[in-house]
Amino acid sequence: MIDALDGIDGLRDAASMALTGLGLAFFVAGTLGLVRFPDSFSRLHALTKADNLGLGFLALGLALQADHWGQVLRLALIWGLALIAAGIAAQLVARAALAEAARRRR
Amino acid sequence: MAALPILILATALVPAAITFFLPQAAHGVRNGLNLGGATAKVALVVWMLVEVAAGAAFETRIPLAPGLFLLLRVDALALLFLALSAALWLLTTVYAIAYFRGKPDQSRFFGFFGLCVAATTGIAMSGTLISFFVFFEMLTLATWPLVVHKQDRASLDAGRLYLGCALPAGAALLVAIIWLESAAGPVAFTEATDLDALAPWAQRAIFALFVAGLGVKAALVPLHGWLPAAMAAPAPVSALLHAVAVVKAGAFGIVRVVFDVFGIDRVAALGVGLPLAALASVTIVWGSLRALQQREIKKRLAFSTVSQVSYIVLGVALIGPAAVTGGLVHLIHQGVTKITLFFCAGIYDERAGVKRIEGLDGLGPRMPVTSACFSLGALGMIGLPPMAGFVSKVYLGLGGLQSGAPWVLGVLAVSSLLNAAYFLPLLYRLWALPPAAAQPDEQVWGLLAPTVVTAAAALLSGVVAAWAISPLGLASLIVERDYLR
Amino acid sequence: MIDPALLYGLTGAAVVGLGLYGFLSLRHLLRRVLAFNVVGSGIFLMFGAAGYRGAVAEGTAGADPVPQALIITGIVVALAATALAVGLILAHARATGRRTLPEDDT
Amino acid sequence: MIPGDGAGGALMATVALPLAGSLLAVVLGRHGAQVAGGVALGVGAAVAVLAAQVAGGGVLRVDLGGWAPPLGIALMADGLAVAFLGLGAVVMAAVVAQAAALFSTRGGESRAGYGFWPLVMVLWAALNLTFLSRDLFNLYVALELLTLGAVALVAIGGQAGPLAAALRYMVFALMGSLLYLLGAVLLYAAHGTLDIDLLAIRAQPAPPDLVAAGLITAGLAVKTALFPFHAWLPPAHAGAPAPASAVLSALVPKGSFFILWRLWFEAMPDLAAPPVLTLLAGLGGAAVIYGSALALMQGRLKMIVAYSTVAQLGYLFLVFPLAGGAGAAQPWEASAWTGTAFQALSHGLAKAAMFLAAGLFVMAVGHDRLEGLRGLARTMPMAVFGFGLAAVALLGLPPSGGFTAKYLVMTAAFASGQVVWAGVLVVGGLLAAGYLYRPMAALFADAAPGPLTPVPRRLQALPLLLAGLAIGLGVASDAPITFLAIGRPDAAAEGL
Amino acid sequence: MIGWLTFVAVGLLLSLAGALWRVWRGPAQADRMMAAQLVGTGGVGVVMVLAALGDWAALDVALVLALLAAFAAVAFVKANSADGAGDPEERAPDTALLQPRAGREGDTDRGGDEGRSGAGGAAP
Amino acid sequence: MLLDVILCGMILAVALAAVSGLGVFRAVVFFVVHGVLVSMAWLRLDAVDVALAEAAIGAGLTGVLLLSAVARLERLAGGGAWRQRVNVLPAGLAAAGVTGALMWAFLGLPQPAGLGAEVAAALPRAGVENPVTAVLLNFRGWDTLLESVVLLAALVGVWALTADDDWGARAGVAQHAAPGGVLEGFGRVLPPLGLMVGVYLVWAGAAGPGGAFQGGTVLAAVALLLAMAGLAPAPRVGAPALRLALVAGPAVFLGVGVAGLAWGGFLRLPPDIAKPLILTIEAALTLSIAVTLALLVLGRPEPGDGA
Repeated sequence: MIDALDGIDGLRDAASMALTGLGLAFFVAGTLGLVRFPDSFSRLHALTKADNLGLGFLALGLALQADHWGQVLRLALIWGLALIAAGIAAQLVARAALAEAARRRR
Repeated sequence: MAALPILILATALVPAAITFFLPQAAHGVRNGLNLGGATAKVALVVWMLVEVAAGAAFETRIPLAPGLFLLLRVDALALLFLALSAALWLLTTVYAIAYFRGKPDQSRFFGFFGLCVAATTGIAMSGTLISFFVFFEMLTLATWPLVVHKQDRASLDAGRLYLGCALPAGAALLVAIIWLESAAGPVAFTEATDLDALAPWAQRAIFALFVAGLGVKAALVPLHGWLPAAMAAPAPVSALLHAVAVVKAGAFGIVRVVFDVFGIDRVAALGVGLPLAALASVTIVWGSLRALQQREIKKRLAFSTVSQVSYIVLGVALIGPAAVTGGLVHLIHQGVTKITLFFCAGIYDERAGVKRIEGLDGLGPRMPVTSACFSLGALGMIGLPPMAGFVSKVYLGLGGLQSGAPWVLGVLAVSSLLNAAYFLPLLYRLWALPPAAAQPDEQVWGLLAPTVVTAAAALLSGVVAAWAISPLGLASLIVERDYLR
Repeated sequence: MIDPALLYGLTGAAVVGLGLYGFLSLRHLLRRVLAFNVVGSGIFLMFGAAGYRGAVAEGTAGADPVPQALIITGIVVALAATALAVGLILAHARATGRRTLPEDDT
Repeated sequence: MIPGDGAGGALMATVALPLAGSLLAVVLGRHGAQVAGGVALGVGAAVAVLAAQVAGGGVLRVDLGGWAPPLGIALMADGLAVAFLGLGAVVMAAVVAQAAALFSTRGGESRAGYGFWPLVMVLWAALNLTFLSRDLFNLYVALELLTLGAVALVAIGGQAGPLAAALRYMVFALMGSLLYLLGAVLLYAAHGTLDIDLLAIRAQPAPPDLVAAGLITAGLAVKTALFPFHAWLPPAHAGAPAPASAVLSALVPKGSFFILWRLWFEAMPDLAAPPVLTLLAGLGGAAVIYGSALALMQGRLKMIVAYSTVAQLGYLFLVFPLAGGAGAAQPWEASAWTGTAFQALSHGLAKAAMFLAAGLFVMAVGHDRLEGLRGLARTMPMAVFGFGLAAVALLGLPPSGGFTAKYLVMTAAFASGQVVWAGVLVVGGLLAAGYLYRPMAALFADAAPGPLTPVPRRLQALPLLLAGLAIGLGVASDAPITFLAIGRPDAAAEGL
Repeated sequence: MIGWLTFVAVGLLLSLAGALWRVWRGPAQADRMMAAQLVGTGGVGVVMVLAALGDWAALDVALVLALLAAFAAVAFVKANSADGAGDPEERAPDTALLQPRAGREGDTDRGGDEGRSGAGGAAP
Repeated sequence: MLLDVILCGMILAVALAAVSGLGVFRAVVFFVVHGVLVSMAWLRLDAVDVALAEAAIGAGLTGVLLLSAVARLERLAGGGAWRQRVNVLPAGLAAAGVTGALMWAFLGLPQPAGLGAEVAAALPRAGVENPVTAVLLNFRGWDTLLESVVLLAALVGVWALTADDDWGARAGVAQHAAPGGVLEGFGRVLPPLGLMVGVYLVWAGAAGPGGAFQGGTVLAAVALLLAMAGLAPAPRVGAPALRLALVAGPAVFLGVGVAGLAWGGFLRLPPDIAKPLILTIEAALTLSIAVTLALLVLGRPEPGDGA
C-alpha cells in the first residue's frame, strides 16, 4: 500500500518501532503496577492505563506496517473494542471488588 | 417319515405352549389339550414301534448352526425310553387332572408339565450329544417351576437345591461335551467317535465329567441330595421326577455315554466301568439305608428311588450282555413300579391326609384299591417273583457273574434285604394294624385308574417277561442288536 | 534450533499429562471438568503440531487443514460436554449440597 | 462392493431417520412418542432392506459426499454391523412402546416427557453410526453423541441418586473420550488417515501405533465398563427410568465395544501381542466374576440386572485371545468371533427384556426392592415369564442365543488349549444362576403383593417378546451365523 | 523489522507472565479477574503483533479476543452479585465500604472453595 | 523461536496452575488465560481458524460458563466436608506414564503424512476456497452435521435437568441489571459491533479463516450479553420460534444431505452449486449454533433463583 520510497519505508519502520516500543513499555508498566501496587483499586488503575494506551500505541505502530486499509480499519476496531471492554470491565470489577470487600467486612 | 419325531415332540410342546396362555377357568380346553396330546403321543409311539419293528428308521435334522444341528433319531434304545415316557405321561396326566381339581395355577402347571415331557421326549430321541444337552437343560428349567409349584417355603427350598445341583451338573456336562467335541468334532450317537486325539487321562476326565453331570439327575451318591428334598412338590410332579423324566434322563444319559459316546470297548480299556459300577453299588446300598430311616412316606420312596435308579447304572457299568439287559429293563420296571407307589402316596395324602408312615395303620381295608396297588409296587421294588423287579435283579445278578464281578450278587442281596426292611413294615401297617382314623373315601377314579394301570403293568411285565414284546424282550433286542454286535 | 512443531507437540503432550493428573486427582467436580478441558486443549495442540509438521517439511503454504477442521469440531464437542457436565454439577449440588461425588466425601 | 451410489439410501436411513426424528421431537415436544414410533418403523424397514442388500450383494460401502477416504468418511455395512443394527431396531422398538406409556404427554408437555424422546433418538442415531462408520474421528463424534445422550437419560430421573450416577458416568465417559481421541489423533499424525481400512494397510508396530492402540483400547474399555472401570455402570443403569435403562444396558456399551472390536480385528490385527490379549481377556474374566459376585449382594432388582451387565460385558473380551481357536475338528471357523457376536446380540435382547420387565414391576409395585416383588408371578405372569426366559438366555442355557455364544466360545477355548477361559464361562454361568435365582425366587414366592397399579397386558408382552427373540436366536442360529460371516475380517478366523 | 516485532511480542509475553503471577497470588477474586483482563488485552496485543509478523488474517483473532475480553468480567460480576443474576450497581454502595485499602484483606478467594479437612483431611 | 519457547513455557505454567492449588475460582481464571495463550499458539502453528475457535470458545464461552458455575455452585453447595485431592500418587504416575508414552509416540512419528495435497487437489470441486471450511462442510461434512447435533443434544440434556415445575419457563436464571448503569450501557454498545463481527466471520469463512462455528460463537456471546445486561429476557424453552432456530442448522444440513441422494449419494454437493449450498448450510448452522451455545451457557430454566 505505502510503497513509495525506501526512505519513507525506513522512516515508517522507525516510527513503527518507536510506537510499538512505547506500547510495550506501557504494558510492562501496567504489569509492574499490577504486580507491585498494594491494593485492588490502585492495581485497577495501573491496568486500565496499560490496556488503553499500550494497546493504542501498539495498534498505531502496527498500522504503519499494514499493507491494506482493511487491516488498519480492523486494528482501529480492535483498539476501540478493547477500550470499551477494558473501561467497562474495570468499572464492573471495581464495584464487584467493593461488594466483595463489603461482604467480607460483615 | 422324517416328520414323525417332530410330530412326537409337538404332541407335548404344542399343548404346553397353548396351555400357558389359557386362563385358569378354561378347564375343559386345558384338559382336552393335554389328554389329547398325551393320547396322540401314545398312538404315534405305537405306530413308530410297529414301523421300527418292521425295520424303518426315523431321523430328523434341525439345523442350529453351520455344521451343528439337532438330530432327532429313533433307535431301539430311544424307543424304549420313548414308550415309557409316552405311556406314563398319559397316565400321569389323567392323575394330575384329578389331583389338581380346584387348585390354583393349573395353566402354569400343565404348561411346564408339557414342556418337561417334551424335553424328556427330546432326550430319548436325541441323536447327538449336543441335542441331548439341549433337551437335558430344557428339562432342568422346565422342572423347576413344577418343583416350586406350591410356592411354599419347603418347595422353594427344594427348588433352590434342585437348581443348585442341576445347573452345575449341566455346566459339567457342557464342559465334557465341548472338551470332547473340540478334539473329536460333533459326536453323533450312530457313528463311532474317534477319541484318540485325546490323551487317556483326558478321556477319563471327560468320562468323570459326564458321570458327574448326568449323575446329579440320576441321583448317584453323593449327588442325590436334591431328590428327597423335591418330594415337597405335588404328587404328579414326584411321579414325573422319579419315574418318567428327570432321574430317568440321567440314567438314560449314562447309558448313551457308555454305549454310544465311548463305546463299551473303550470304557473297558479306560478302566472306568468298574469304578462306575462301584459308585452305583454304593448308591444302591446307601439309598436303601437312608430310606430305612425315613418316617415320611414320600421321603422313604424318594430314597428308594436313589437306590433303585442306580440298578440301571450298575447294569450298564458292568457291560456284560445280561447285566446291560437287566439295567435297561429296569429303566422300565423301576418306572412303572415307582410311579405306582407315588400315585398311591399322593392318594393317601389327598384323600386321607396321611403323610407319615404311622398314618398308614389300618388303611388297607379302608382304601383297598390304593393299598393293593401300593402293596404290589412295594413287592415289585423288593424284587419278589413274579414282579417286574425280580426280573431286573435276576439279570443284574447274572450279569455280575458274567462280567466277573460276583460281588454284585452281594450288593443285590443286601439291597433286597434292605428293600424288604423298609417296605414290609408299611404293608404290615396297612393290612395288619387297626385303623387310627375315620373312614376315608378313595373313590376318585381319576386318581385310581392310572394307579391301577401302572400296578398292573408292574405285575404284568414281570409275568410275561418271557414274551418278545415285553420290556425284557425289547431290552434284550436292543442289547443283541446294537451293543454286543 | 528446535523444530517448532516438535516444541508444540511436546508441550501438548505435557499439557495432556497435567490435565490428566488434575482430572484423576481432583475431587471438586468443576475442577475435574476444567481439567478435562485442559487435557482436550493439550490433545488439540499435539494434533495441530503434528499437522504443522507437514507444512514445515514440505515448505508448502499452510498446515494440513484436516487436523484443523477436526480440532474445531473437537473444541465444539468439548464445549457441549462441558456445558452438560456443568448443568449436572449444578443440579447435583442443588439436590445434595455437594461439590463432589458422594464417594469422594470424607 | 457397491460404490457410494443410490444403494446407500437404506444404510444412511438407519442413522439419518433417528437424527431427523430427534430434530422433529425437539420442535414438536408433545408428540415425541409418535415421532419415535414413526422412526422405529422407518429404521426397522431400513434395516430389513439393508439386510437384504447385504445378504444378496455382500458388504455395502458408502463414501459420504462422494469423497473417498482418506479425504472423506466411509460407512460400511457388513454382516456384523447389520446384525447389531437389527438388535438396536428391535430393542428400540420395544423401548419406544414402553416409554410411550411411561412418558405420556397427555395433559401437556412435561420435562421428562420432552427430554426423553430427542435424547433417545439421538442416542440411537449415534449407536447405529458406531456400527457403520469406518472413520475413527467420526466414531469419536458418534461416541460423544452416544455418551451425552446416555448421561442425560440417566439424569432424567431428577433425584439425587440418578444425578450422582449420571455425574459419575460423565466423569468416566469424559476420561474414555479423551483417551480415545488421543489415540485417534496419533494415528492420523502417523498415517494421515483415520479410515479403518487404510489403517489396516498402513499400521505398523512403531511407537505411535502402539501408543495409539493402547490409548484407544483403554478409552473404549472405560466406556465399555470393563473391570476395573466398571464402577459407574450399575448405579447409572439402575438409576435411569426403565426404558432408558434397557437402552443403556442392552445397547450403549455395545457401541464402544464394537469400535474396540473393529479396531483390533480390522484396523491393526498385526499389532496384537499375546500379553495384551491375555490382559484384556483377564480383565474381562475378572469383570465376569466380580460383577456376578456383586450382583449376588444387591437388594434391588435393577441393581442386580445392572451388575449382571458388568459381568456379561466381560465375556465379550474373551474374544481377543480366543479368536482363531476353532480347531480343525470343527465344522465352522471363527467360532470365538462369532460366539462373541452372539453373546452381544443375545445379551442385548435379554437385558432389554429384563429391564423392561423390571420397569413393569416398578410400575406395579412402586419400587424394585426384591422383598416387594414377592408373588408377582401370579399377578403378572407374562412379564415374569419374560424375565425368566431372559434369565435363561443370560445363563447361556440351551436353546438360547446365549447358549450358542457359550458353545462357540468354549469350543474355541478348548480347541486352542486355553481352558482357563472356559473356566470363566462355567463359573460365570453358575454365578449368574445364583444372582438371577434370587429375583426369580422372589417373584415365585407365595405372598400376596401389596396394592398394585395395574399394568396393561400389551406392555407385559414386550419383555416376553424380546426374551423370546433371545431364545429364538439360539434355536435358529444357522441363519445369523451365516449372515455374520458376510465381510468377516480374516483375523476373525486366523486369530490375532 | 521482523526481529523488532518478535522482540515486542516476547516482551509482551513476558509482561503477561508478570500478570499471571497476580492471578496466582490474588488475593481478592477481583485481583485475579483484573489480572486476567490484562492477559486478555495483552493477548490482543500479542496477536496483533503476530498478525504483523505473519498472516494478517490473524487480526480476526485479535478482534474476537477483544470483543469477548469483557465477557469474563461481566460473567464474573453478575455471578458475584447478590442473587447471582444482578449487577453491582443495583444497590448504592455503602459509604463505609469506600474506605481505602478495603480490598486488601487476606485471600478472599479461599472462602468457599477450599477443601475443608474432614476425617480424611485436605491434601496440601 | 524464543517466542515459541516462552509461549510454550507459559502454556505449561498456566496449565499447571489450572490443575493445582486450592481455589476453584483461581483455577477457572487460569483456564481463561490458558485459552488466550493457546489461541496464540494456534497462530504460531499456522492455524488461524483454530485460533479463532479457541479464542471464541476456549477463552470466551467456556470461561463464562465456568465462572458463572463457580459462583452458583458455592451458593448451592452446603458446608459438607470434602477432600480436595485423592490418589495423588497413582494419578501422578498415570499422568506421567501417558505423557511419556505420548512424547515417545510423537518423537517416533514417521514422515509427515497429512492430507494437505489431497485437500488442495479436491479444493476446486469443494465450492469454497478456505481448505478448513472445505473439510468441515464438504469433505467431512458428516462430522460437522453430527457435531451440531451434539450441541443440540447437550442442550436438551441440560434442559432435562430442570425442576418439573419450572418447565416452560425462561432459560437460565432471570437476569437483571441497574437501569442506565454501566452494564446496561455495555449491553447497548457492544451488540451491534458483535453482530457485525459475527456475520463477518461467517462470510469470511468461505475464502479465509472463519466460519459458522466461530461466527456463531460470537453471536452467542452477543445474545448472552443482551440477556445479562437485562435488555432482552432469555426465551422460554417452549417457544416454537426458539425450537425452530435450534434445529434449523442440523435440519438444513440433513436436508441437503438427503437431497444429495438425488446427486448420487448422501451429502453430495455438486461442484457447480456447492458454494450456495454450503453458504445456505452455514447460515442456518450459524443461527442454530448461536442460539444453542447461548442457551447452553444460560443453563436450565430457574425462575425461582432470580430476584
